[in-house]
Amino acid sequence: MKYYIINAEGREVSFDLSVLPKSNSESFRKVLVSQGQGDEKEYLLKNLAGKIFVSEDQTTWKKLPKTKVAESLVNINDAIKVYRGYKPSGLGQANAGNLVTDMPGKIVKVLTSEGAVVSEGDTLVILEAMKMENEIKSGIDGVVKSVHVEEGQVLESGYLMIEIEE
Amino acid sequence: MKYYIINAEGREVSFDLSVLPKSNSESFRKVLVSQGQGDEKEYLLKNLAGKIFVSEDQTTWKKLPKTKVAESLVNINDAIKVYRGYKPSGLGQANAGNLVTDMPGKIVKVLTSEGAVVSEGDTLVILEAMKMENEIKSGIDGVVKSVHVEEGQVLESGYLMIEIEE
Amino acid sequence: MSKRVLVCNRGEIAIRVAKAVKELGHIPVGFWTDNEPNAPHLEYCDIWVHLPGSDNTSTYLNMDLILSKIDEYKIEAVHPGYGFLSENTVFAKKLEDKGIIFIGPHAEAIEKMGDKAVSKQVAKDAGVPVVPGSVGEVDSIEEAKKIAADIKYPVLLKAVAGGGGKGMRVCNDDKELEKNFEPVRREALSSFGNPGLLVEKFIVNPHHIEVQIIADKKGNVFHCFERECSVQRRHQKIIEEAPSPFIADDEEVRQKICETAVQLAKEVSYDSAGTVEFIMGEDKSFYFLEMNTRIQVEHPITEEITRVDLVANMIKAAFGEPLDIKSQDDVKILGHAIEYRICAEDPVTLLPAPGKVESFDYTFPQGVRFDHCIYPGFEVRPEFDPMIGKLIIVGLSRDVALRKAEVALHNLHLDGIKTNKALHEIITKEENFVAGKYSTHYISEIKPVERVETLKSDEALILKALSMEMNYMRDGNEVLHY
Amino acid sequence: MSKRVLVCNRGEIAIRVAKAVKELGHIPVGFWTDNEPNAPHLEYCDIWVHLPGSDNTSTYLNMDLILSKIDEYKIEAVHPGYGFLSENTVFAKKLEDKGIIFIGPHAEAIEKMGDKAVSKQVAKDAGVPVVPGSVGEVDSIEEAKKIAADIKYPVLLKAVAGGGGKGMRVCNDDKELEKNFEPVRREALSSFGNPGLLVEKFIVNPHHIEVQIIADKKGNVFHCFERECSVQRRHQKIIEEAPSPFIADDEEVRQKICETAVQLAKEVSYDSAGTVEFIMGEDKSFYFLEMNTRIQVEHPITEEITRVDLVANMIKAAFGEPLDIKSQDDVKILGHAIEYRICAEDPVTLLPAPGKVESFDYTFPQGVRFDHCIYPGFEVRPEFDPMIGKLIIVGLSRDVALRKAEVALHNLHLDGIKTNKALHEIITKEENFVAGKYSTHYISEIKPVERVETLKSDEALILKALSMEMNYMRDGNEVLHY
Repeated sequence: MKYYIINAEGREVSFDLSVLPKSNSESFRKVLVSQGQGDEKEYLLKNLAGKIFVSEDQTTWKKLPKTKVAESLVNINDAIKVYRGYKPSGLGQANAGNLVTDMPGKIVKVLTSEGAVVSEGDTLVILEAMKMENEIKSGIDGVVKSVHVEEGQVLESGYLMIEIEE
Repeated sequence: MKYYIINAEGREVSFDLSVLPKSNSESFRKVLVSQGQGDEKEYLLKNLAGKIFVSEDQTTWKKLPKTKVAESLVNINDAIKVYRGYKPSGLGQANAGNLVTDMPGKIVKVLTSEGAVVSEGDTLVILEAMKMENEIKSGIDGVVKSVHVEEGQVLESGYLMIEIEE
Repeated sequence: MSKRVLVCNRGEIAIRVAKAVKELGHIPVGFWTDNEPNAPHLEYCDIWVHLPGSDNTSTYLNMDLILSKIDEYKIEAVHPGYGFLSENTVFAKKLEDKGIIFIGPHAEAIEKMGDKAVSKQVAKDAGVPVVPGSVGEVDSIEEAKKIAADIKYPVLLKAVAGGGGKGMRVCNDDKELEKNFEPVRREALSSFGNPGLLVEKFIVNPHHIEVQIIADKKGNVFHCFERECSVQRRHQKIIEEAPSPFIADDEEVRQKICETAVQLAKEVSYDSAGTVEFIMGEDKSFYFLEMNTRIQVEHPITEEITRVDLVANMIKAAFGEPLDIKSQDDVKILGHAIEYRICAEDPVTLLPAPGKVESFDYTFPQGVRFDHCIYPGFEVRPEFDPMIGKLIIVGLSRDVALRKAEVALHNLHLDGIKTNKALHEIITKEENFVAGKYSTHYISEIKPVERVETLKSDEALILKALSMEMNYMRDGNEVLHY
Repeated sequence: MSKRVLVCNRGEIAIRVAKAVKELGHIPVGFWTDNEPNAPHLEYCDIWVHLPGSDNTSTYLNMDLILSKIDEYKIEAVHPGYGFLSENTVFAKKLEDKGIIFIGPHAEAIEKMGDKAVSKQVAKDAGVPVVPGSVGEVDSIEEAKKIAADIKYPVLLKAVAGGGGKGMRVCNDDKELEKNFEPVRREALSSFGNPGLLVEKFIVNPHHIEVQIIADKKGNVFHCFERECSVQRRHQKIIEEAPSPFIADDEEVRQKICETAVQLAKEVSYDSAGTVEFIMGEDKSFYFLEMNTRIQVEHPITEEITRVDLVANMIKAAFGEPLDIKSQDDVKILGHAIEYRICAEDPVTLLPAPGKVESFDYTFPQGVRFDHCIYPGFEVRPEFDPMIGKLIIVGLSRDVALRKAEVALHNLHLDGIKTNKALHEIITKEENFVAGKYSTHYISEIKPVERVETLKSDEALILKALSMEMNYMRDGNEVLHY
């Protein structure tokens, strides 16, 4: 799972995060984090009583703040955007031409395709979330540059579904 | 959403539960419960500070125990099985011929179809859960009576995927 | 038999009051407003009543609306908490007229003591020393200047109906008095629905010491000793402790100030929980400041050192039931308690900082009580008080309490909003505070927070991501999808 | 400077100890075992050490393995909690030899007092009245019968190394003595790793009253007054209170029993927290029963009425630091505390009932402390003590405490496992308990729980389903899917 983190000052950290399969004998998860070749680090993560703990040596553990907010983490004086999986263009400021999920959901229908000419207000995607079908409309007139979703796909928040160029 | 509840003594309660769309002005969810024609009742449900409250008159509220266990609810001296959506044959005792999800997941592949002759140990479904692909195998030799899942489908626990007849 | 008791407030105090209502076998009724549909105090209430509107004037300060709800929902008693309508005589009277029990003192006591101008006169008549200043309300800047000239600058300009530091300003000369007069009037009006102002002598390097009173309807008036509330910023208390480290073991002064408070309360046949506030000079001479005719934010530290449940007893008093205390001898001090007000504010600018709590967690040592209204997802709204929690630490001695406080503060984690936690941590280690040597000017004397360590390293960011990843795994393990 | 302190236990006491270790600025080290990889006490520990194995004999009772881990992880001090190795002289000695601090009394004190046979002799020598019975260990049924014949039936058969009611049985005649001898031996061996047994006179309608001791290495020995532990079932305490409603305001007896305890502790130059247990007849005459040379399950009620942090002071004593208490006068009683042991047991059969906690929630009144190790998903294992939490209620008086207790118990919700909550609720309303009139036979006298209301109505089932539905909605709102 590729991660992109952009903080308020626009500084970007990107890394690869892979959760290793859990063997029954282990009560924790092993996670590999790579910020580029050679630079790979293993973390051990454990969920204990609904709280999350991290360790590098399986002995010394510290609790991680359990953030419940999906697409954005806000520190005491530092706002951060986190994207999982697909790296959106426009980074932090997903604009009217970038259709980003603002809640987790499942793609019911994709009503457009790359190259299609769309105008503001056109429904391009139907996203099922909270048991309701939400029509995701284009914010601008333009041409569909790319479609990153397919029907049946389950998405997290902050996931860029469609990019439109004016 | 159809519900089937079978308690330890085998007594079964089944009802239709439909969550009405939430209007922005409301901070709670309206749920209709029907145990058969005429007998319909509206409940109001509210999630407050991660706890769940129920009301019938929007004034008097009481807290519901927040059960985290998906397919089975165990009361202080009463074991209950709950099925959502699809009613499995075999009710409580799903047997080796009934492939029931024991964890939530997403169908990656369906490797069989109705009428197919299968033998014990054949992998019939690949279910992705916990980021791992799980091979769901037949527990008996027999003929596939019905397939209730399709690829890409996201399932809860206790969901009957495939029924096999000996 | 159980009564419907309206908890006419929100936030942590509404939770505290609802707990007491339930403890006494009654039915807590709570309000929710459009700007706070998920008000956490509802969890402790059996009946939820909607107050339409998103600003306090149209909700928690909207007397007529509240009175109509009281009729509609057959409320039998009302606890006002603090702030809002807690010291509003009109409200108390209207309830009295309806035959509804107001959980507070009788209206006349509020009128006399809740009103600073009148209470000062009552104190004078009772022979209780008071700070020189205006006898009644000051209606014009001219009058204010005349009084200031009499009692000499610096003077304190404050709202008649005020309390908790809101609607207060120190003025060192006519110019400052002119500059502040109108703003304070406006603040008084918006915060308390009453623009009346007072002018009084401002005492240098004072201690704010207050005495807790609990009284019933049969003429029993008891004190629960004093609280030291001198750690203030802009006249807003931020740390309180009991007993006072300034009075320390001077039992003579302790007895004198506590008995003075009881005497004053008896003067108005006080019949509920209340607080008599004094200003104490460095020679331990004290002047009556005002009386708060309501439960106070800092009541828990008194509860912790005396074990007297003030809120429960306040309710029992209102219902004409006997108090848990039978005689003054039942009230003893054991241990030392400190309260830290946890406020959503910018640690650098020190201004209120609304926001949404994204993560909330703590691991406290034994001996910590946390009265709060926080949960992950809780929204701190600009319309409401930024004070969202009170961390109360109690130990056998002040040293023990400080030992526990340091660890408790360190292990309180609030993410998503800015808080004054760092300020509390600095104060808890600051030598003068540790020595118990501070006046109300303490905060302006010690170094404020300059910068709070921020989420800088890549590692820190990665760990955040790991935390999220783990969340998905956990929830994914429990959740059913549609 | 901070030391690595091994919390050599699990469950609620491991959490309590780890809190104290952190409070004092040290580093808590915790164990986890294969049968409890998600041990909740780890949350309070900075260092987690794996003890392979799934039964206590190969883990928490495995001295050699634990000693090797102590070396491997450079542990500097060990707190044993209660049970397991907490009163094992060999363990204490081995630590002493390694130069590792054992947070408990010096080995000789454990040997003398931890061993019931020897302690009885020590008491006799010190002029402390004791219950007639065997002077030393009873190795054979013949010897047991001989002693029984001397002191007359009924007699009590109990484990030398025992405590907390485990390994105890009343025998009314030779036949019962024969029947019980071997089983109790086995229980003693499996529970405490020591098969030694004692035989003593069984006193009718007794009160179990114990005195809390806290002492340092400089010869200071203080008492923190008494606890009434007469609400027992099968010699297992289930409700304790402090002070004793039986001693009540008989200060003479209170002083006498407390001073006797101090005298005995001084006899063995006791230097830690410990408890001297007495059996008190209805004429308030008392006999020394045994001394527990460890922290006890019920220590919180003493902490709540005296504000003395027993666990923290126990650690300070072991480190040779001064106690929070400077003189006996620093220890005073304020208020009344009651502890309810929340156990995973069948409310009807009263047998331990392991299981998985599926939902856990509470809304307590002010004045409640809950020491527990419960979380949704927590598994109560048959290998471990079914006691999973201690609900501690404190109020200004016993009446106030009972008022709060009733509401607290009612609002404690544990689903998925069977608990003794219903039993506690019945007792809290039972007239003799309310009146404070009960002996150790109380439980066998009152009506036990016959049936606990079960999830019957369709509506109840439907509400469960609604709760689930709502969970999915909520989590669906937060969770990201893969």
